[in-house]
Amino acid sequence: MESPLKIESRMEGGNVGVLSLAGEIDIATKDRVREAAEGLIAEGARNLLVDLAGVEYMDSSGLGVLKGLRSHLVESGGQVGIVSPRTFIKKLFERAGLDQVFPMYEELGAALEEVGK
Amino acid sequence: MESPLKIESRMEGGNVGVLSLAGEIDIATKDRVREAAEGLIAEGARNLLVDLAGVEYMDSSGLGVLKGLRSHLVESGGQVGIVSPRTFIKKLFERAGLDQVFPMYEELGAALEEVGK
Amino acid sequence: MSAATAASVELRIPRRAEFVRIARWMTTGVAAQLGFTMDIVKDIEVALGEACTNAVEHVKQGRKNEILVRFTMDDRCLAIEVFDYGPGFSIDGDCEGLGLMLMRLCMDKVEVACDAETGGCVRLVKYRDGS
Amino acid sequence: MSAATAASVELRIPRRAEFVRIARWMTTGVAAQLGFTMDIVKDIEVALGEACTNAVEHVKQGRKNEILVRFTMDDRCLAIEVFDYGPGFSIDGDCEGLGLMLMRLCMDKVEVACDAETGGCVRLVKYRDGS
Ligand SMILES: Nc1ncnc2c1ncn2[C@@H]1O[C@H](COP(=O)(O)OP(=O)(O)O)[C@@H](O)[C@H]1O
Ligand SMILES: Nc1ncnc2c1ncn2[C@@H]1O[C@H](COP(=O)(O)OP(=O)(O)O)[C@@H](O)[C@H]1O
Repeated sequence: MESPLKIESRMEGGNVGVLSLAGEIDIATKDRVREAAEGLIAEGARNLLVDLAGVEYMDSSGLGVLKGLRSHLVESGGQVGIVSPRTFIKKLFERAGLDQVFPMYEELGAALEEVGK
Repeated sequence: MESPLKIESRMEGGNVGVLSLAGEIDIATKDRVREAAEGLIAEGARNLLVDLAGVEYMDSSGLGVLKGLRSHLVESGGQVGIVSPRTFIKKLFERAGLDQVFPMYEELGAALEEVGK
Repeated sequence: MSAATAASVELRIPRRAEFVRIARWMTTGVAAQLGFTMDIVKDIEVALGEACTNAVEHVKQGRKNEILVRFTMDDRCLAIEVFDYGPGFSIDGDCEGLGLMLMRLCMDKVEVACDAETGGCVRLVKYRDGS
Repeated sequence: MSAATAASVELRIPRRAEFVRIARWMTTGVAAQLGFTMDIVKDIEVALGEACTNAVEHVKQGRKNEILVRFTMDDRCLAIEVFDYGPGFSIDGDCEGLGLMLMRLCMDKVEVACDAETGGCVRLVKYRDGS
């Protein structure tokens, strides 16, 4: 079965977890996003970068997971950064009033430089 | 509304009508194919080349129209040639036992050379 | 679809997370067919997704374990009703979360109703002139 | 979709040419979701398209002016029933045309039935192991 969501996760520079997502984040796939992120946090990630370049659909289910992860990381001085969101996803964050809450990056290189500091 | 079928028609070299189709040929769009072809025949086309390069879907509705046009043209020594069919469309012609009935061409240039003779 | 003819299409899916996607898929097909721009098709998809997600998340028991989605289209608008066969709910400012907020931002009109047979119903309307 | 759970999805469309496309669209979504290869998804789409096309072409009057498409899926197969609310028909070798022939070539099993309430019914089955 072609899965509606592909997830790649890896650590960068010791404490940055990078989650690259492609496909659809909705009620059926959101738990896999949360679990992959929690895996990275368990491996020592204090910051998360979520690369949404390949994400064609997301709704409040996805936003909810990202908000939960952010609350958790912010407590210990970390953050969840959003990388390469498509126009549609940017609009979703704006509509939800979350575009100022999550740092947004145009591309992963710049995000890693900023967050890895 | 984005139409499910785009049709371009033109005459080449006096008596060859070329129909370039893109999208879906089904029960809802087949009459437009027939009408466009009849327009070319009215303009003097004795042979038709139907370019299916952009056609993603076709079923017995489309085959029926092509068969009807072919019967008509064959009477006066003409033909209906099928150009650039995708694998899926080739299989459809084979399954319907029509792959030997309609001349098939890989690309339009070769088809025009052959038919325009 | 000729502009003057009204028509309705109905879809029934199990009230389960993995079927919400099927309803969204269907919705983009219907909306695209009506000629909405891709941006608006996406908005309609999000609104429908939120309504179905709520049905899956908030209805624990219902008369039927399914969701009925009814699309009604005429030359004026596309209306989508999502019936969840659950206990129903009402909207008041206090309990409105992200889901209903997004529905409202994505659609021209959002109404919530409830009846004994079909349970909670969210009605989502988009006008075809883009207003 | 977990392999062990059976589920059914239903779609109702007006019995009109321009809605056959919506039913095909839906079908590709359901079939792709079940993990059929793209070639097989296309075959299933063609078979369903032929069945709906016949309902539009051959049913002039019916109990309802709609087509009901029911998808039933389990770990073994996808079965699609197309009910047309028309007079019904039977298959005998003589009257079989291109439509039924393509359905047979595209699917693993094709059955025709008929009942007073739902009219003619074509049942299309595709096994999930690719057999
Ligand atoms: N289909 C439904 N059945 C029962 N209650 C619902 C339904 N949809 C929404 N609700 C109620 O309305 C509230 C607000 O919904 P929503 O704005 O989508 O936010 P969320 O689902 O994130 O809580 C929900 O928390 C729930 O109590
Ligand atoms: N849904 C239907 N209702 C009534 N008759 C039908 C239906 N589907 C098929 N038939 C009958 O079966 C015949 C064979 O159908 P088919 O193989 O699809 O070929 P075609 O539709 O091209 O004639 C049709 O000509 C028609 O008489």
